[in-house]
Amino acid sequence: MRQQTRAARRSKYGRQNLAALGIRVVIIALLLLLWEWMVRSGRLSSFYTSYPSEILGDLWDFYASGQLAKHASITLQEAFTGLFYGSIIGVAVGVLFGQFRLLCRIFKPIVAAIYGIPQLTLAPVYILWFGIGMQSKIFLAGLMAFFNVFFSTIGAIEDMEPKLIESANLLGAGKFQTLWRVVLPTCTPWILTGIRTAVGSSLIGAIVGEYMGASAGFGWMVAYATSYFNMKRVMSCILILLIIGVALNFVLDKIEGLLLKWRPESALSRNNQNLAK
Amino acid sequence: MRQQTRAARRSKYGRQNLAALGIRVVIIALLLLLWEWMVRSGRLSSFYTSYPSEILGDLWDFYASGQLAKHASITLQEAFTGLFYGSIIGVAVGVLFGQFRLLCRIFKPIVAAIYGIPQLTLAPVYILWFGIGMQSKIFLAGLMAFFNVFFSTIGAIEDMEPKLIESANLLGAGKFQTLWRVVLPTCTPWILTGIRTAVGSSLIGAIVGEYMGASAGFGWMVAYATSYFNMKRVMSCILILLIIGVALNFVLDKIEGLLLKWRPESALSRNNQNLAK
Amino acid sequence: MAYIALEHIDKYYGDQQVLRDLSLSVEKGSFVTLLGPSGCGKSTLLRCLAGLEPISSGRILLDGQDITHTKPAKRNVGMVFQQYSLFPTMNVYRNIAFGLKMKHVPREEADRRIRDALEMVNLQGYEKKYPSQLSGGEQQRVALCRCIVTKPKVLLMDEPFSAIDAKLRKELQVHIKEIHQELGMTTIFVTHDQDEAMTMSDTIHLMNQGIVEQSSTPLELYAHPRTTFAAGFMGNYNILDQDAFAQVTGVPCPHQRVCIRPELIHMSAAPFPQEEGSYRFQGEITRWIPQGNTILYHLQSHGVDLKVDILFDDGSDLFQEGQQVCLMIRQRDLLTYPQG
Amino acid sequence: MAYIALEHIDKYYGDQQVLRDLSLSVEKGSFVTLLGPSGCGKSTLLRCLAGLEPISSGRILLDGQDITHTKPAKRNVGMVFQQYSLFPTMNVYRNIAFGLKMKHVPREEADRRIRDALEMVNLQGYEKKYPSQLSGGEQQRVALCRCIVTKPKVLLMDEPFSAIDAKLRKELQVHIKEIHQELGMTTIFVTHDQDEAMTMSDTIHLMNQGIVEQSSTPLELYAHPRTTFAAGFMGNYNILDQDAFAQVTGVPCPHQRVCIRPELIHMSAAPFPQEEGSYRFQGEITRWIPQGNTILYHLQSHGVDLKVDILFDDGSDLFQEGQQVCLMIRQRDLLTYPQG
Repeated sequence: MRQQTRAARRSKYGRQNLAALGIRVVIIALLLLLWEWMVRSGRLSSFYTSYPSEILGDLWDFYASGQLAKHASITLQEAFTGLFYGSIIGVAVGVLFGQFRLLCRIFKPIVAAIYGIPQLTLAPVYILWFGIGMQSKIFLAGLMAFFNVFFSTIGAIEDMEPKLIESANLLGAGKFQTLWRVVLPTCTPWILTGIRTAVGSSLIGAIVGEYMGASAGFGWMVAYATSYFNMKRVMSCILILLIIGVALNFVLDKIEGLLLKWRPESALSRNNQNLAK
Repeated sequence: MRQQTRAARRSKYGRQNLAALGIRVVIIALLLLLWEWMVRSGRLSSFYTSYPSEILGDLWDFYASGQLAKHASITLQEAFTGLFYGSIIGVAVGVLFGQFRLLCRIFKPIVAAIYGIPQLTLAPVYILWFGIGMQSKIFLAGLMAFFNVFFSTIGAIEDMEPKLIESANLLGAGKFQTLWRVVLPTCTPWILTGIRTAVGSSLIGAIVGEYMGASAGFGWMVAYATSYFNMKRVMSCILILLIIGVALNFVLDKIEGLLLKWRPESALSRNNQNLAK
Repeated sequence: MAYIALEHIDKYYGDQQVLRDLSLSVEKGSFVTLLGPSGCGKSTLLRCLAGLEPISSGRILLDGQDITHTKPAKRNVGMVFQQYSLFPTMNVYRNIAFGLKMKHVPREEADRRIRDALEMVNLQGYEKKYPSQLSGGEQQRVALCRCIVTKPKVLLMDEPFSAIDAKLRKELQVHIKEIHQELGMTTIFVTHDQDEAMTMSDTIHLMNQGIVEQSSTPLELYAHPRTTFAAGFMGNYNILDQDAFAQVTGVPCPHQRVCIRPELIHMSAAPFPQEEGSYRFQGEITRWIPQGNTILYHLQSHGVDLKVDILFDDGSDLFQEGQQVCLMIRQRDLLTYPQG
Repeated sequence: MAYIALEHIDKYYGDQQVLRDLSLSVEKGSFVTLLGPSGCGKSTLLRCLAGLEPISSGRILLDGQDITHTKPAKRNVGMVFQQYSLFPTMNVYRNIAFGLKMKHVPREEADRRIRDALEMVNLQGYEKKYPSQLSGGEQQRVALCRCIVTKPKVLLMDEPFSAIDAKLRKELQVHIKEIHQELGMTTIFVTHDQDEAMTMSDTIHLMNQGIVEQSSTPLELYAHPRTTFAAGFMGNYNILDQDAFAQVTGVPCPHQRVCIRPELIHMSAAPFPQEEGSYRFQGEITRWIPQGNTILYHLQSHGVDLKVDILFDDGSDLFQEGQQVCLMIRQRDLLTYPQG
C-alpha cells in the first residue's frame, strides 16, 4: 500500500515536472528573444555578447566548414584517452590500496596532498614536459580523471559494509574471489559516480591544456576567437560544449541504469551525482 | 562497553597512524634525495624538473625579493573575494530554491545545465568582458564557488529529514523561524562541505584566469616562468600552492570543528570531504 | 462532548484511498491507541490530526473548535515521532526549550518546566548533551519532554518505541503510562504491536484498511473481538470453521466460524467431569513452546491443529510431546461469527 | 564428546577484556542460545567461533578438529547476521548460489538445493528479485537459505530478528525452529531477548560480562535461576531482601535474598486455607496491566511492592485497583540466595 502511495505521488510529480518543463522552455525562449531584441535595437553591444541569430549562423558555418568536426574530435579524443587511462589506473590503485591497508595508510595522504595542488595550475609544466601536442592534454585530462576515480574507489571500499565481506569469507570465498565477485560489484555505483565526475574533469583538463599551448581543439578555438574578438564563434563553442555536456550526461545515465539494475531507486544517489559534478 | 572498545581501537589505530606517518616521512625524504642525486649525477636533466636544493634556493630569492608576497596576495585576494560573494549568493539562492519548490523545479535544471559547461573554458570570455585586471578573475572564482555552494545547499535542504521541519512546525515555529533555527543549522555541515570545495575551485578559477590574461599573480608567474623555461621558479610556485592547500585545509578543519560541535564523529563526513575536494 | 472528534474523514493519496469515512472521538485525559497492521492508515490518521497532511474531506474538532484547516503551528498539538526528530544542532536543553521559545514562555518559567520534565523522564543532568550522544531510548524521552513542556492539548505518539529494543521498550511503556497518569494529558498512541496496545491503553481503536474495526477497552477487545480480523490480530486465537469444529467436538456447529482463545481450552491428563454447556474431547500434543510465564502447546485433535496456553507455575504439570491429553471447552467461552 | 568445544577463551579488544576464560560445549544437532544483555560478549563469542575475530587465548574445537587458527573460509560454518548481509548486486538466486559456487557444487545439484531451500522458507518464485526489493523479513530468510544450502557444520545466527517487527519476529522464530527440526543442523543463536531464547532453545547459555552465568534448559533457567542476575534477567521475578521478606510474611528469613516468580504468588479475594510450608499475607492492588493472555498486578503488602501474574481466562476473576486481596506463597516455590 505504501508503495502504491509512492507511485501515486510519483505520477503527481510527473505531471508537475511536465508543467515545470513547459515553463522552463517558455522562460528560456523569452530570454533568447529579449537578448536578440536588445542587441538589434542597439541597447546591448553585439561586440561583447553577439546575439542568438548571429550565433546560429556562425554555428552553421563552423559545421559546414568541417572545422567543428576537426576541433571537436581532437578535444574529445584528448579528454577520453585521458579519461580511459586515468579511470583504469584510478580503479586499480584504489583497489590496491583497499586491499593492502598498510599501503593505504602510508600513501593515501601523499596522494591527497598532491591532489591538494590544483592540477590545472600545472598545465604549463605538462606542456613543457610533453610538448604542445595532444600528449600533454591527455596527461592532464588523465591526471584529473585519476584523482576523481581513485578517491571514489577507495572511499567506496572503505565505506563498504564489513558484513558483506565476512559473509563472502564464511561462504568459502578467498581474498581474490571476494574482491572480484563482491567488493567490486558493490562499489560500482560509487566508482561510476567518480567516472561521471571524471568525464567533466578530463574535458576541462583537455580544454585548459589547449588554452595553455596548442594549435587545434576547442580550447584553442575559444582562445583564438577571443583574441580576434570573434564573439559569435566563442558563443558557438560554448553552445556546443553545453550540448556535449547534456549528451554525455544522458549517455552516462543510460549506462548507469544498465549496470545498476540491482539498485533501489534512490533519490540520494541522484543528488550525490549532482553534488559531485 | 562497546564505546570503551571503540576507544581501545582508536588508540590502537592512533599508534599505527603514527607509524604510518613515520614511514611516509622517510619515503618522501628518500624520494627527494633520489631526485637531488639523479640530477646532480646527470642522470636527470635539471632543465625539465630542476632539483630540490635549487628550488629551495629560488624559494628564498622569491621570498626575499618581495615577489612572493606580492603575487600571492593578488591571487589569494582574487580567490577569496570570489569565494566570499560566490558563497553568499550560493547559499542565498539555494535557500530561496529550497523554500519555493516551484522556483526550484523550474530553474534548478537551468542552473545545472549552465554548470554543465565547464566554467573554466569561459575564462577567455570573462577576460574579454571584465578586462585583464582582478575583476575577471574574481568573477570566475566567484562563479566556480557559487556552483559548489549552491548545489551543496539545495542538496542538503532537499535531503533534510522532514520530521525535523514537522517537529518545528508542531512546536509553533513559523516558516521563517523554521528556516533560521532548524533548516539552516542542520544543513550547515553540507554547506561547509560545499564551501570547502569552493575554496579549491575559486583558487583554480583565479589561477587559470591569470593564465589567460594578467600581469601579476601566481598563475601569471607560473606561465611567465614556464615561457622562460625557469623550472626552479615553476617548482617554487607549485610548492607554495601545496603549502597553501594544506594550510587552508587545516584552517577549514578547525572552523568546522568549532561550528559543528553537535556532530557525531563520523568517518563518512571525512570521506565525503575527500571525495568532494 | 468529546474532546477530540474526527468526523467522516476521507483521505486520498493520488487515487489511493487510505482513510474511508472514518469517525472517531476521544475523551479528555484518556490514553487512546490506534492499533493495526502496517498500511492500515493509523499513522496517516495521526498526521491528519496534527495537520501535517490535509484531509480530503471531513472535519476535525479539538476542544470544541474546528481545526480542519488550522496550520500545525496553531493547533497546539504535540507529536513524538518514530525516531530522528530531535534537532541535531541543539543540545537537550535547547531542544526542549524550542517550543517554549516559540510560545514566548518567560525564561524562568521555561527553566522550571524543563527541569521538571527532565526529572519526570529521569534525564537530569543531560541538558548539555547533543542528540547524537544519546541512545535511541534517551532520544525518545527527550522528544517526549519537548512535547509535554509546551502543554499541548493532545499528545500524539507515532510508534515511538518501534526503533527501541524489547527490554527497554517495556520500561518505556510503563514510564509513559506513569507520566500520562501524572499529567492527565490526552494522548493518542499509534502502534502495530497488540501487546503494547493492551498494556498502555484506556481505549483501543483497531484499524484495518482505512476504517475502524472495533473500539473498546483492551480487555474487551481481547476477550470479545467483534470480527475475525480482530480475533486474528489480537491474540493467538484458534479460529475454526464449521467443519473443523464439528470434527473436534463431534457436535454440529450452528455458526459459520468459531473462535476460542488458547487459554480457554482446558487441558488435563485425566478426563474432565461432565458439565452443562461444555465440549469434551481428546488430543495429542505435537509441540510445546515455553513463553516465559506461560507454555504454548500445539495439539492435534481429530486432524485439526489447536493451540493451548497454560500458565507455567511450579513445573509439576508439564505435558510432553506425543502425550494424549483430555481437553474441555465451555460453550460460553466460544466467540461465534456468521462469516469471516 | 561435544561437537563444538570452546575451551578457556579469552578475548581482549585493546585493554578491554570481553571474554573471560570462557568454556562452553555444544552437542551435535542441538539448538543453543547465547543470551545476555548487550555488551556481555555474546556476539563476540559467535564471531570468534566463526573466525571473524581472533581469540587472545584458548582453543576452539569443531567436530573433533582444532579450528582455532583456521580461516573463516575453511571452517565450514554458516552465519546469519543482524541485517544487510545479502550481496546487493546479486539477485536471490545468485546470493544463495554463491556459497555453492565457491564450493564447486555442480550446477544441477545446486539448483536442486536452492529450490528446496527457498521452498523451506516459503520464498518460491523470488529467485529473480534483488535484496533491495525484499522486506527485512524476506532478506533474513534468504540469508538463512544462503547458509543452509552449503550444509555447514554449524549455523550461527547473530540476533537475526532484531531489525524485524514483533509480529513477524514470532512467525520467523517458529519457522527457524521448524527448519532446525527438519534439518537437525547444529545451531547457535545469539539474542538479548529472553522470550525469544525461551521459545527457541534446547539449551540457553546465559552470559554476563564475558562469562557464562548459567547453562541449562529454558524451563530450568526460568524456574531455577542460579544467581540473582539470572533471576532478574529471565523474568519479572520479585526479588526480596531479608528485611522485606520478614515485613511481608511476618516470619524472619534465613536467607540473604529471596526470589519468587510473579505467577507463583497465589491471589484470591477469600483467605487461603492453612497449609503446611506456606506463607499467607494480605496486599492492596495498586495497578493492573493486561498483557495478552495474562494480567500483571502490582501490589503493595506491608510497604513492599510485589508483582503477581494471573492467567486471564474468562474475565470473571478480575481484581480492581485499591482492592484488598489475600496472597499465598509456598515455601517450595521460593528461590534463595546467600547474597546478591
